[in-house]
Amino acid sequence: MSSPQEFFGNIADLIRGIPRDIILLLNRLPYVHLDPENDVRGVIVILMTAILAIYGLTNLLLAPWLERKVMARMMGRRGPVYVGKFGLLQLIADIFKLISKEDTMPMTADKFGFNLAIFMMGIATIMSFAPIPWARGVVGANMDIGLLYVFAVFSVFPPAMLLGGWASNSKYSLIGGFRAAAQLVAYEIPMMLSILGVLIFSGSLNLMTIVEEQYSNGWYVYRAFPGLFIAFVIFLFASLAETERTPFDIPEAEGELVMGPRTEFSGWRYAIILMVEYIHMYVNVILVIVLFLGGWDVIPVIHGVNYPEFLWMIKDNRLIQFLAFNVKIYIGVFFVTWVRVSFPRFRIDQFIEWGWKTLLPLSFIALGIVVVYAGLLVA
Amino acid sequence: MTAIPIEYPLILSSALFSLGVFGVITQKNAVRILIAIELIINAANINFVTFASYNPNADISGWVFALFIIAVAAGEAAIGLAIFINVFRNFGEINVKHLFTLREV
Amino acid sequence: MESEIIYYALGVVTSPFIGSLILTIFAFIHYAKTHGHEETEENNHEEHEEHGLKYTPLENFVSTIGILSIFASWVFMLLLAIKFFTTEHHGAFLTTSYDFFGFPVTQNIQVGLLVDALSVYMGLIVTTLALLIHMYAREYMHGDKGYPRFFATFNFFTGIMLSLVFSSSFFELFIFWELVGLSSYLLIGFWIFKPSAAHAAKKAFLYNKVGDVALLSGFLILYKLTGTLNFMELPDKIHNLTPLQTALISVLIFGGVIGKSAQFPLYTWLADAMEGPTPVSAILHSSTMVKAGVYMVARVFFLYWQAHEGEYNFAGDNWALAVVAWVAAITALLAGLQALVENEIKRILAYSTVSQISYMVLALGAGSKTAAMYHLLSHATFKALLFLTAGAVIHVVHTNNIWEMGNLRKKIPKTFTAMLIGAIGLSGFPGISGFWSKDAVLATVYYSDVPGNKILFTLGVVTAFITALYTTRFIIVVFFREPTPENIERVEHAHDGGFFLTIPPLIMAALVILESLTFIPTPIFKFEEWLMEWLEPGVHAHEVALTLPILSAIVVLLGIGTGIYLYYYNYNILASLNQNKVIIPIREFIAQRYYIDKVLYWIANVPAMIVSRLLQDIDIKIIDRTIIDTWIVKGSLGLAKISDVFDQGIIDGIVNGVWMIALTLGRAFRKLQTGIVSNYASIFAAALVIFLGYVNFLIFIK
Amino acid sequence: MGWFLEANFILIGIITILMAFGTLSTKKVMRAAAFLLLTLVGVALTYLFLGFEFLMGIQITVYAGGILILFLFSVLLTGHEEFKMDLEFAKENIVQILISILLFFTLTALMLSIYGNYQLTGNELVLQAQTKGLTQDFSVALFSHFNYVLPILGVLLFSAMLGSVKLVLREEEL
Repeated sequence: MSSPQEFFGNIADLIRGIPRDIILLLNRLPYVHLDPENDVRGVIVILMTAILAIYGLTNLLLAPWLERKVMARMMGRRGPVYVGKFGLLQLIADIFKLISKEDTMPMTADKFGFNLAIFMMGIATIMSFAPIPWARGVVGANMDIGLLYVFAVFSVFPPAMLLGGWASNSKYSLIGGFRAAAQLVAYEIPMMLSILGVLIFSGSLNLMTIVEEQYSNGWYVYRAFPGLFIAFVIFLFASLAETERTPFDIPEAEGELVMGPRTEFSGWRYAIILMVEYIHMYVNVILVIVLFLGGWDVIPVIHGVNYPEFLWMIKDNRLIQFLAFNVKIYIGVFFVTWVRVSFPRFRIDQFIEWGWKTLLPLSFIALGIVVVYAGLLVA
Repeated sequence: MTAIPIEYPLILSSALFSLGVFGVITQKNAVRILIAIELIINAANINFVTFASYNPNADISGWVFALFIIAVAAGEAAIGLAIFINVFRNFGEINVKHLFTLREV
Repeated sequence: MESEIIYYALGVVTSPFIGSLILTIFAFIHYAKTHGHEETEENNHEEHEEHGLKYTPLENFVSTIGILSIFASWVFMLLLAIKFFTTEHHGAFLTTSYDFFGFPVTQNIQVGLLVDALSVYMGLIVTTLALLIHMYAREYMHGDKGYPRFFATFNFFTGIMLSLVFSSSFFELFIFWELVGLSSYLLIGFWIFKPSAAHAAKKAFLYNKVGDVALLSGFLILYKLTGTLNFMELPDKIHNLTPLQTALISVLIFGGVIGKSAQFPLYTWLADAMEGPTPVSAILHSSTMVKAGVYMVARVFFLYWQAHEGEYNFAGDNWALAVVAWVAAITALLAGLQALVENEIKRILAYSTVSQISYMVLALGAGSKTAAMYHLLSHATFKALLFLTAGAVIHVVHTNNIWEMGNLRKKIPKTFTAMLIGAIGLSGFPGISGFWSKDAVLATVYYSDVPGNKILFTLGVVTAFITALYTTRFIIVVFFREPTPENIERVEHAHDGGFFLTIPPLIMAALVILESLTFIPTPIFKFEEWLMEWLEPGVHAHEVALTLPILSAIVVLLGIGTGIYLYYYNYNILASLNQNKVIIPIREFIAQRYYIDKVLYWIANVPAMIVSRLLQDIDIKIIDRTIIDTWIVKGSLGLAKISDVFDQGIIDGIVNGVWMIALTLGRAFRKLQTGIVSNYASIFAAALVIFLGYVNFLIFIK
Repeated sequence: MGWFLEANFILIGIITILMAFGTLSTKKVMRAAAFLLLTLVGVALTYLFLGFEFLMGIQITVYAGGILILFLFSVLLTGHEEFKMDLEFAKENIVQILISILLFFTLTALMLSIYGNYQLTGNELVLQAQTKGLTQDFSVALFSHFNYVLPILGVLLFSAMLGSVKLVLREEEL
C-alpha cells in the first residue's frame, strides 16, 4: 500500500486481479483454455457487485437504527438502548426474532403469487446496487445504461406489489396493492422527466460518467438555476413517494388498511419485506445524491472560480471520496427520517392529484428551463 | 461474444410465436388472448433484434424497429384493454365464445 | 459582418409586422368582446376635456405596442446604417435570397433582402418619420373607437413600406407595391362610416390599379427578355436589349409611378385621400406611399440610363427619360396652380406634395438619382412636419377651411413655430433645406441633355415661384389674418395640444433646421457630393454656375413678397382679382381640376357602354332566340328520349342482376361466418401454416 | 468460454419458453400475468445476449413496469374465470393444437433453411455487436438518421392515450 489515497484503488485492482489469477491457475488443468482478459469480465462484475452490495447491506444495518434513534429524539424518547452499545444491534436482534418465528401463510392465499412477489422484490432490490459508483473507479458494473438499469429494476415493484396484494386474498391487501401500483406509476413519470435535465448535461446514462461530469463542472443542484433545482426537489419528493415513506405511505396507511399489501406476510417474509423497503429507500437516497448532489465528489466546483492545488488533491483522494459519499448517504437518510416525523399523511386522491397536476407540469417547466439554458450554452 | 449461433434465438422466437398463436386460437378470456398477442409481438421483436445483431453490415434499423414495436405494443395494450373493459361493462363478461353479436343468428 | 447587416435588416423589416400581428389579434379580441359595436360618427367624436386628457388602458396598451415596435425598427435601422456607412461598401450589394417555392416556372425569381446605400438611406427616412408620426397618432387618435384597428393597420403599412424598400427583386417589389396599395386603401377609408372616405379609398385604389397594370406588363416583358428580375443581376443582363425594348419597358414601368406617385393625369386621387386621419396623410405624403414610385425609379435607374445612353436623338428610340421629365414638369406646374386656389389646408398640402414629387421625378428624368433622393429627404421631413401641424391646427379649431381660421399664432405658439419652420422649408427660402435640394434639381435640369431642357428649367422656376406664393398664402391666412366675425369664437378657444401633439412636430422642426445646417455647401463637406459618392459612385456633379442659386433665391423671395403683399398688406387687390372676368373662368377651370376626372370617367365609361349595348343586342337576338330556343332545346329532347330507353332497358337490368347475384352468394356464404374470434384466428393460422409450408417446399426444390 | 454463454442462453431460452407455456396453461388469469412478467424478463435477457442492453432496459421498464400493470388492473376489473388445460381440453381443441405444432415446425424450418442458404454462399452469420459504446451509437442514430421515429411514437402514444381514456370513461363522466 503506497499511500492512503491509493488504498481504495488498490483494493479495486486486487478484486480485479483475483479472478485472473484463478483462471491462470485453471489453465494449468488439462482441456481448459480460458482467455484471462475477456472471460473474466463477467466474473469481475459479479464479484465487485457482490462485495459492494454486501458493504451496502452492512452499512444498511445502521440506517434503521439511525432512523429509530432520530425519530425517538425528535419525539422526545430515547429509542433502542438495550441491545449493544446505544442499541446498535437492535436490528440484528429484530431480524433474528422474525426469522425464528413460525412460517405462516393464509389458507386461501395463492401460494405461487405469494412467494413470487417476495422473491421478485428481494432480488430486484439487491440487483439495484450493481451500477452505483462508490468512489472513482469503485463500482460493481460500469454499464452504459446504468440509470435505465436502476429504473428497470425498480419498475418490477408495482406488479410485484399488486401480485402480492392479490395473492394474499385479503381485501386490505388488494386495496393496498392497487394504491401502491397507482402511486408508483403516477410518480414514476415526474421522476423520469426530472432526470431528463440531468441527462441533457451529462449526455450519458452511465452513473460513473454522470458523477465525473459533476466532478469537473459542478453539481447539478445549482446548475441551470433554477431548472435543475426544481428537478431536484421533484425527484426528491417523487422518490419519497416511490419508497412509500411517510408522508406518502398511503398504501400501508395503518389506520385504514392495517399494513397495505404487506398485511398477510409474516416471519421471514416480513423480514425480507422490511429489508426491501429500507434498501429501496437507501438506493433512492443514493440516486438523489448521484444525480444531483455530486455523488462521491467532495467539493463542488463553481464555474469561474479557481481552486488551489490542495483542494484538488482532496477532491482526487479516493478514500475521502468514499467517506464523503457515505456521509452524504447518512445525511440523506437523516433527511428522510426528518420528513417522516414532521408531516402527516396525505389522502390518496390528494396525493395522486398532486402527482399528476402539480409535479408533472412543474417538471415540464423545469425541463424547459434546462433546455433553454443548455441551448444558450451551446449557442 | 461471438459464440451464440443464430439458430438459438430463431428457434426461441418461433417457439414463442407458435405458443402465442396457440393461445390466441384456443383461449376464451379476451385478456388472455391479449397476453398471447404480447407473446407474438415479443417473438417478432426477438427476430428483429437477432437479424439486426447478426447483420454483417452493422445496420441498426432492426433495433430501431424493435423499439418502435415496444411502443406500439404499449399503445395496443392500452387501447385493447380499454375496449375489453367497455365490453365487460356492456355484456358482463369477456368470453369471446359468447360475443358474437355481429353474426346473423 | 455581412450576416450582421442582414440580421439588422431583418429586424428592421419584421418588427413593425410583429407589432401589427399582436395588435391585429388584440383588435379581433377587442371587437369580439365589444360585440363589434358599429363605429358611427356620433360615438366617434366624444368631446374630452383637454386638461383631463386621459388615455384608457386599452389605448395605452395599443399605442405602446405600436410605438415600441416602430422604435425597435428604428433602432435596428440606426445600427444597420452605422454598420453600413462605417464599413467600405461602395455600391456593394448584400443580400440573402431564397428561391420562390422552387417552381420551374418561377426560376430566378427570388425573395430576399437587398441592402445597399439607396435602401439604407430610404429606410432611415421611413423609420425616423414613422416613429415620430406614430407618437403623434397616440394623442391624435385619442377617443376614437377604432384605436386598435388604426394602430394595427398603421404598423402594417410601415412594415410593408420597409419591406418594399429592402426588396431584392421586381417580383418581391411588386408584391409589396400592391400591399402598399391595399394598406393605403384601409387607412384612407379608415373612417368607414363616412361615405366620402370610402369613396376616396376606392378612388385611390382604382387609380393606382391603372398604373399597376402598366408596371406589371413592363416588368413581365423585362422578365421575358432577360430571364431574371433580380436587381442585382439585371444591370448585367440589360445590355443585350435593344434601345426600343429598354425604352418601352422604362415607359411602362413609369406608368406604375404615374399611378402610385400621383403624376399627371392620375394625380387627383391624392387630394381626395385627405379623408383619412391626419397621421395617415402625413406618412402617406412624407415618406411612404407616394415616394415609393420615386424610390422604384431610382432603384431601376440603370434601365432608364441604358435607354438614354448613346447619342440623344428624338427621332430614334431613346425617349424614356424625356417622357419622364416632361410628365413631371407638367404635373409640377398644374398641381402648383391648383394648390393656389384650394381652400382646405390639407388639400393645399396635398397638391403641394404632388408638385414637389414631380420635382423629384423631374430630377430623375434629367438623369440624376442623387438630386431626386436629395429632394426626397428634405421634402419628406418638412412635409411630414406640415401635415402634423396642420392636423394639430384642425384638431384645435375643428375645421379644415383656411378661411375659417385666422390669427392663430398667439393661440398655439408651439404649433405655429413648427409649422412656420416647415413652411419656410417648403417655400425654398434661401439657406433652408428646401432651397438647397430644389436648387440641386434645377441645376440638374439645366445641365442635362433632355430635349427641351431649357423649357423644363423655366417650368421648374415658375413652379418654384408658385410654391413660394401658395406657402405664404396659407401661412398668412391661417396665422396672421384677422378672423372673420363668425369664426372669432372658434379661434378664441384654440390652444396647444398635449405632449404628443406638440413634441413630435417640434422634433421634426429641429430635424429641418439640422438638415438646413447640413446642406449648406462648404469647402470641407458638401452633402450632395457625399450622397452622390454613395448612390452613384463614379459620376461627378456639374460645376454649377453661381447665377442659378441666385436666380432661384430671387424667384423665391419674389414669390414670398408677392404673397405677403397680396394676402396681408393689400387684400383689396386680391378681392378685385377674384371679381375679374378673365380670372374667374381660369380659376374655375383650375378648381375643377382641369376636368381631368371627368375626362378619365368619359374614357373609361363611354366606350364600355357602347360595346356593352352592342353585345346585349347580340345576346338577346342571336344567341337567346336562335341558338338556344330552337337548336339546343330540340336536340336535347331527342337525346333524352334515346337515353331513357337505354337507362330503362340495359342499366337497370345490369343493376338488378348484380344485386340478385350478391344476394344469392351472400346467402350461401353466410354459414361460414360464425362470429367467434377464435374460429377466424384458427383459419388464419391454418392459412399461415399452408403458406409457410409452400414457401418451404419452394426452397427445398431449389 | 463460448460454451458458458451458449449454455446460459439455452437455459434462459428454455425457461422463457416454459414461462410462456405457463402463461397459457395456468388456471388463473392473474397468474398468467405473473408468468407473462417472467417471460418478458426472459426475453429481455435474450436481448442482452444479443448485445442490445439498451432494449433490455426499455423492455423491462415499459413492458414490466407499464403494460403489465395495465394487464393486472384490467384482469382485476373484468373478473377472472377459471381455466384448465386437461385431457378434455385437448380433445376439444385437437385441430388448434395441431395447427400450432405445425406452425412451429414450418416456421423453424423456414428460418433455418434461409440461414442455411446463407451458409451455402459462404457468408456465415455471426454476432456482430460489441457491447461497449453501443448505446451511444444507437442513440446517435436515433437522433440523426432515424430522427422521425420518436416524433411518430409521440403522436401515436398520445392518440392511444386519448383513445383509451375516451373509451373507458362512462357517458356521464364525459
